[in-house]
Amino acid sequence: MDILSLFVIVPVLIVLALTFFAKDLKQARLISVVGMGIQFAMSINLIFAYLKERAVNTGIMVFTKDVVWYETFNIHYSIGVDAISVVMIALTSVVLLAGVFISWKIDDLPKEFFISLIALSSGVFGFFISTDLFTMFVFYEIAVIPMYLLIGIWGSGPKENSAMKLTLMLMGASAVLSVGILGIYFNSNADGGPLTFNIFEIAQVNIPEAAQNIFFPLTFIGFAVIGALFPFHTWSPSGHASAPTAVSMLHAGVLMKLGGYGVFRIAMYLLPVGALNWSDFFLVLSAFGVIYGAFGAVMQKDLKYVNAYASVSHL
Amino acid sequence: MDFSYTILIPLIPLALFVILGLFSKKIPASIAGWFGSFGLGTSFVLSLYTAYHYFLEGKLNGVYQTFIYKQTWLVFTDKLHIDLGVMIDPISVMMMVVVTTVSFMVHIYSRGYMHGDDGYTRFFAYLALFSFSMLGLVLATNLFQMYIFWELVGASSFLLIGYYYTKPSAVAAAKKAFIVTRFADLGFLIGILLISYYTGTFDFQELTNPEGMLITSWASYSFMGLSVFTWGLILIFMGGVGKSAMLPFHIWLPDAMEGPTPVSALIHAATMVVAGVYLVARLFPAYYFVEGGFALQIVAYVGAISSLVAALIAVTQTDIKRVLAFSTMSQIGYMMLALGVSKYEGHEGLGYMASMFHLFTHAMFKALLFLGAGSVIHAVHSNYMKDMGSLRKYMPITHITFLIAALSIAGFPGFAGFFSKDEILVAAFESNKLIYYSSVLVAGLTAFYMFRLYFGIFWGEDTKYKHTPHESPLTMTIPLIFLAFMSIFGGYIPFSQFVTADLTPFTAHLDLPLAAIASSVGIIGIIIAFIFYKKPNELPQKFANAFGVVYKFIYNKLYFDELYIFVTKKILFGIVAFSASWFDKNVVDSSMIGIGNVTVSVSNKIKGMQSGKLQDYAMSFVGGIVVIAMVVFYIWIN
Amino acid sequence: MIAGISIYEILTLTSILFFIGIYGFFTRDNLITVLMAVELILNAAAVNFVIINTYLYPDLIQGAVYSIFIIALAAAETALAIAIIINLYRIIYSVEVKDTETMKY
Amino acid sequence: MNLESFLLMRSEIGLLAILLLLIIFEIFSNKKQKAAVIPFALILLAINTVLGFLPLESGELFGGMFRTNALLYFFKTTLSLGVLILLLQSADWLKEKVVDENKATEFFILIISSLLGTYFMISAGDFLMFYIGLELTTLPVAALVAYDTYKRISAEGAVKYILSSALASGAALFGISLLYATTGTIYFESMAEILASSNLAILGFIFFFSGLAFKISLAPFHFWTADVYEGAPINVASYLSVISKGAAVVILMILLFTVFKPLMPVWNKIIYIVIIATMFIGNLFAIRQQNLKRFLAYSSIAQAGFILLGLMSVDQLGTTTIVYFVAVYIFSNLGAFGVVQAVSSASDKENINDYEGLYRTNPKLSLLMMLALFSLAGIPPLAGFFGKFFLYTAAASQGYYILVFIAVVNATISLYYYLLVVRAMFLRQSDQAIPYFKSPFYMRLGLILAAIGILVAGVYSPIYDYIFSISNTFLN
Repeated sequence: MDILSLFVIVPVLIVLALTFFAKDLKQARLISVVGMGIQFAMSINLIFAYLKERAVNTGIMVFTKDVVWYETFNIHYSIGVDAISVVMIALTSVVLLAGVFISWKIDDLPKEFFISLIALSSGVFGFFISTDLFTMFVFYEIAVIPMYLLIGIWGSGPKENSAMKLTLMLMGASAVLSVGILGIYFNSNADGGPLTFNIFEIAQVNIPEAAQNIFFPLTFIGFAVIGALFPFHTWSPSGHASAPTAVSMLHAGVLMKLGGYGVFRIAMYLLPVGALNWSDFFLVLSAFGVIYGAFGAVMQKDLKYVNAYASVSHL
Repeated sequence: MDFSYTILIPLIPLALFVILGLFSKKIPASIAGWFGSFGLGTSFVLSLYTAYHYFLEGKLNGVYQTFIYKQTWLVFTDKLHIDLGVMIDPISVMMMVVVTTVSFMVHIYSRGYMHGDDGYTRFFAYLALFSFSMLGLVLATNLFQMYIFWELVGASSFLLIGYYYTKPSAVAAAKKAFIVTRFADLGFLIGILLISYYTGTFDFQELTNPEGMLITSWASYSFMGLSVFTWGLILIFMGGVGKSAMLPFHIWLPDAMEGPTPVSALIHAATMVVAGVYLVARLFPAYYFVEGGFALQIVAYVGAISSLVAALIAVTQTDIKRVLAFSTMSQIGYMMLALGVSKYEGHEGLGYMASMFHLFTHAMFKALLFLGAGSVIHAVHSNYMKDMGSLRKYMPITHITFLIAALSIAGFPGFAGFFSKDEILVAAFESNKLIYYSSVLVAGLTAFYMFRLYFGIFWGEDTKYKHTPHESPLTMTIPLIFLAFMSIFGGYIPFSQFVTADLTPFTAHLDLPLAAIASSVGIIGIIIAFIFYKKPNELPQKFANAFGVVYKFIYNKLYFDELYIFVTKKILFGIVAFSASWFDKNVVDSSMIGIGNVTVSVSNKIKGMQSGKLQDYAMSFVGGIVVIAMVVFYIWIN
Repeated sequence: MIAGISIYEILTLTSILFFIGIYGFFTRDNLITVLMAVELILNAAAVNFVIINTYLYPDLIQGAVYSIFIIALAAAETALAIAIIINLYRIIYSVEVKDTETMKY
Repeated sequence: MNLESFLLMRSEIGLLAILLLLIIFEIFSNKKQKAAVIPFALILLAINTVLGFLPLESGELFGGMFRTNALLYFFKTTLSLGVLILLLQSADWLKEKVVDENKATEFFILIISSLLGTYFMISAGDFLMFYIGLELTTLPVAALVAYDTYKRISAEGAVKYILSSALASGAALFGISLLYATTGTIYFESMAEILASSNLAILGFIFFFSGLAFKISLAPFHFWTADVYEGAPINVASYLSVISKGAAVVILMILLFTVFKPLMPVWNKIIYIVIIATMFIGNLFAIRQQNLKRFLAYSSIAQAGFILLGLMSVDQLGTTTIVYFVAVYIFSNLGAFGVVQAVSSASDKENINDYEGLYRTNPKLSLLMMLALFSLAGIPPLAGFFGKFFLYTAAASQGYYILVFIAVVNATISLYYYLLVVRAMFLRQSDQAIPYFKSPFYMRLGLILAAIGILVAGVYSPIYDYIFSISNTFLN
């Protein structure tokens, strides 16, 4: 078993263990803590392994692995990490571990809480290790749904509405994103190669400008919603307010970064021309979002886009 | 020379955090305390060794060298990349020593102070996390790494301040601290982005190289008459203002005293709050050289005003920890202004040296004051001066050490604070008379309020205690004694031989006339306090009455909190945010919800289609055929 | 083949039959008469098959066979429909269309 | 033609044999033995289903009236598996409520004949066989809708169903007669060669299409669906929504891709509009339903809209995605209906707000319901996600991005109402929550099979690859 797939497999195993063996709060959190501890140790190990591997491997991604999944669509379970993903993985495992501790004394349906939390984590980890658009998208969606239960069951205040709003907006975004992904996929043969979902193969392809102009905003918005970009941020305040602490943490710490990561890794990396053509529009939008969000002082995310855009437009 | 072992210094607390955090329920409290103290002790010893090693051998041709061990991490472009690593230069070594010393002392102290507290292990885990973040900040090689640890420090201090999470005021304070500093950090982040964008680097070495291209060649982009780089520096300074609790972002500091006292000692006296000073010192050449040091002047004035205002407020407070909090703010203002008035080369850079020197001594005596205050609070279970008095009889060690610290902070000749303060005053005198006068005034005020505190606690009338106060256990008094030692003798370290702006040692002399003025002002303050508070009498009240409105104004901290609440609640929330949130609610959000509502209402409107009537269904069936046929034949085919 | 009558006339007739059936379906109040209207529709289709077979493709008998099956299946359908309607009648003592509207929206 | 070639009809013959055995059983068993019909029928059908996994050659019978190939055969086996699960889920209901009335055998006979009808329908090589199959599918189900002979809504639903479906088949027949007029043949193969885009042919197609669209319950031919589902016993509604709909979709696909290929420019646009209308209507109505059967009826209408997305790509991709999605959809919907059935037979409750707090009393059922609903909504890693995503892919492969966009918007709307049920089960707590009950053996087996289908069919890619490898057989 390779070092990266374990990041997805271990949470799944923990979820199974929780489902079948956990009888009460104590056992549930014991299993979760041990599992997340392993996960954390693995991520530390990954950092070192990465540094070691980086020294000898000059590819964009290391620890790559590629298993054909759906042959007809050329969908692969292909994984790999670079520095950004390693850091994100480490961050996620820290936040999750902390999340388990913070939820130490959860009294209502503890087992289910940990199951949802860890199911969520498998999605997040999977997202960060994927180098295949489809696989990435699958993991992305896996990460969204447990959120509904986490906020809806263990949240506070108007939790049902916040949970519903959050889930619908995020899933709506991912729906838009799926159109973008399909657009990229069906243009990935623009240079005569086969259709592919592999990010790095697509990056080699010169996708026609017209297509880029259409699919960039779709992809961008798809990720921007989870990154809470103005004006798609409205799920965020209510979601944060209602979420239990662990989820809030995970949200601010990790999930919103999914959006930024996605924007970099997919939208701007694969559709550079589209990004350039749309940069003014989204730049204005982001800038507006900054001013707008400054009142809530939560919009630091958008600034990264500003910088990102600035660098893109200067490239 | 190889300093790569210094990486262990932050990593040991990290390991501690992981272990303590992971097994917080399994590790018995006593072991956790020993374990944490031992780990930090190791870091402490290591950093002392580093300091020894560095200051002894780190020079080349009389100039301190900078050693960098880093790993490239995120690559944006060839030039613009973020590294992780450690940077060894005089100020980072000095800070490392300060942080590990105080942290080690606090660890030992907490074993007594937090004894029997629920969540003892958790506390030590948080302490370790904080130490790790602070050390990471100190050792950062570039702005971005610094920012990361900066935020981590913020987060871990949030955890520590809110440690008593069952207490609403503690939670509120933690939130306030977090939000205020985060708001300031927004400026920091924008500043980083601006600077990195225009210079293409995050690296401290490149940013601060005075001969480098960077500093001189950026003036071309300007905005509102100032170069973009100046703006960047000002924005970065804004982050420092937030963390160091300078005006106008100081409002979180007094409230943050809700945390356990050792935490206040660690965070709010010696380490986190000086991060802002450290940040400016770190980027000092940039501040100094860019556009004639415009940004640096801002630093100077912010520092001076903060120190004066804080000292005034401290005079009136009755909660001993709040007095100390304002005192901290005032002293950090000192450091800021010292940096602000400093120049770069040789003896000209006295202010820089003085600032760092004061940072060092202040860390010692302020930690001592906090720990002493903690010891007192531990004994009488109250934060308020009215509940204290005559404690000298019950707590001799605390009494003596507290006195030493008070003398030190008051600048009494011979104590550590005297030397560092003197250097600051000299630097101010040489460059800006206005600031100098205000600083002298602050020195007097400092002496006054410190001794007001001292007399109020240890002399004064003998309050009737429910339980007779008793001296704290050994584990709490040992750190007190150690820090008292440092508060006396820390001043005799020849700092100018070690820490200077241009990395070249020089010799600083005591400027006797100025020192005399300063210490006499201090002594006058002490005497006034003696008259007022040695024995309970009517004088303070009379004075307070005489000043009336002014007193009330100061007592209420110049109504800063109220001003903030007014500005935030009434103006920001009431007008700007209200309209923004109105827009948010009614336009943005409701367009999102509106999509949902429209869907639901459409759904309700069209329910009549499903009338339950068989023949209506048949009609729609046939109608469907007809419509399709019509569309096909009349629209698509022709 | 009927002398003097072309396929168009018969197809017109069956079309009219078809739409009478549909009209009947729309307007009758009684379930049984609605069922009769359905029969008209089916018969229109059946007649269509026979006529088209006879006039256009007389050499094959596909259409004629088809119409026989239509008749058979229509009978089965009618029988079942009647059974269901009778069952309904046993419950609500009515075979009016308007009495079958309890489920809606 | 020799007798061995009848082996091509193996699955049909198997079903016929089951029918005969059941009739014999019914005749010769006494009252006490009647209850044994349930395991008896189930075992027989299980055997038939398992036999379906043996490979079968493709070929034709009766001069091309009946044809079979790997894809059809696979699909038949899938349907058989679906019916098996469905019968497992209804076994206990039959045992408790029906056996005393001596009607259990009837139920099996009717369901299995209807299944036989679907077999003939999808294997049809000409319009006559198709028509017979269609009617054989419809009529037994109409009788089954009225199975609760003493329930008013049941009778009402049956009346609506039989009369509307008669109207629909009348329209379809009329359409076929017009097509016959233009081509002179009722055989699919020869018609595909002759058919040209004439006005009469298009008119015939529209009539024919409406008849089939009725079965799939596409807007605006869908109105019967909700009423009939609500009136019918739950398992019959389930049958209607999965088996009969699935078969109709597949035959529609086969006809559109082969016989009506010359009319593609026309039907493409018709389907385009119908997809949009169906998805919106299904979703908009589903949002405000309280009765779960009605809710699932509208949800299945919306799902039908999604299925048709595959039709937009007139190639192997479209075929594969449709067959795959229908298979996945069968499992998901059976899961959902199975839970409704289980809860209903334990407590007679069918409304969404009756489900409040269900998770706290019956966690496993709620979990399965959630899985099934999320699969329908298209949430990974459940099978429905893959099914839906591939349908989008099929439509996008021909550049119908706007259509895909509309579809994903609808998927989001659909998630909303699926979440309403999840909300009731998981988020709410109620004093009147349905108390804990343990489902009987057959029910559990049926639910577990559905759950396995939901969980495995997506992630385990060989299923899709297998369908892809066989789906070129009829396009050739």
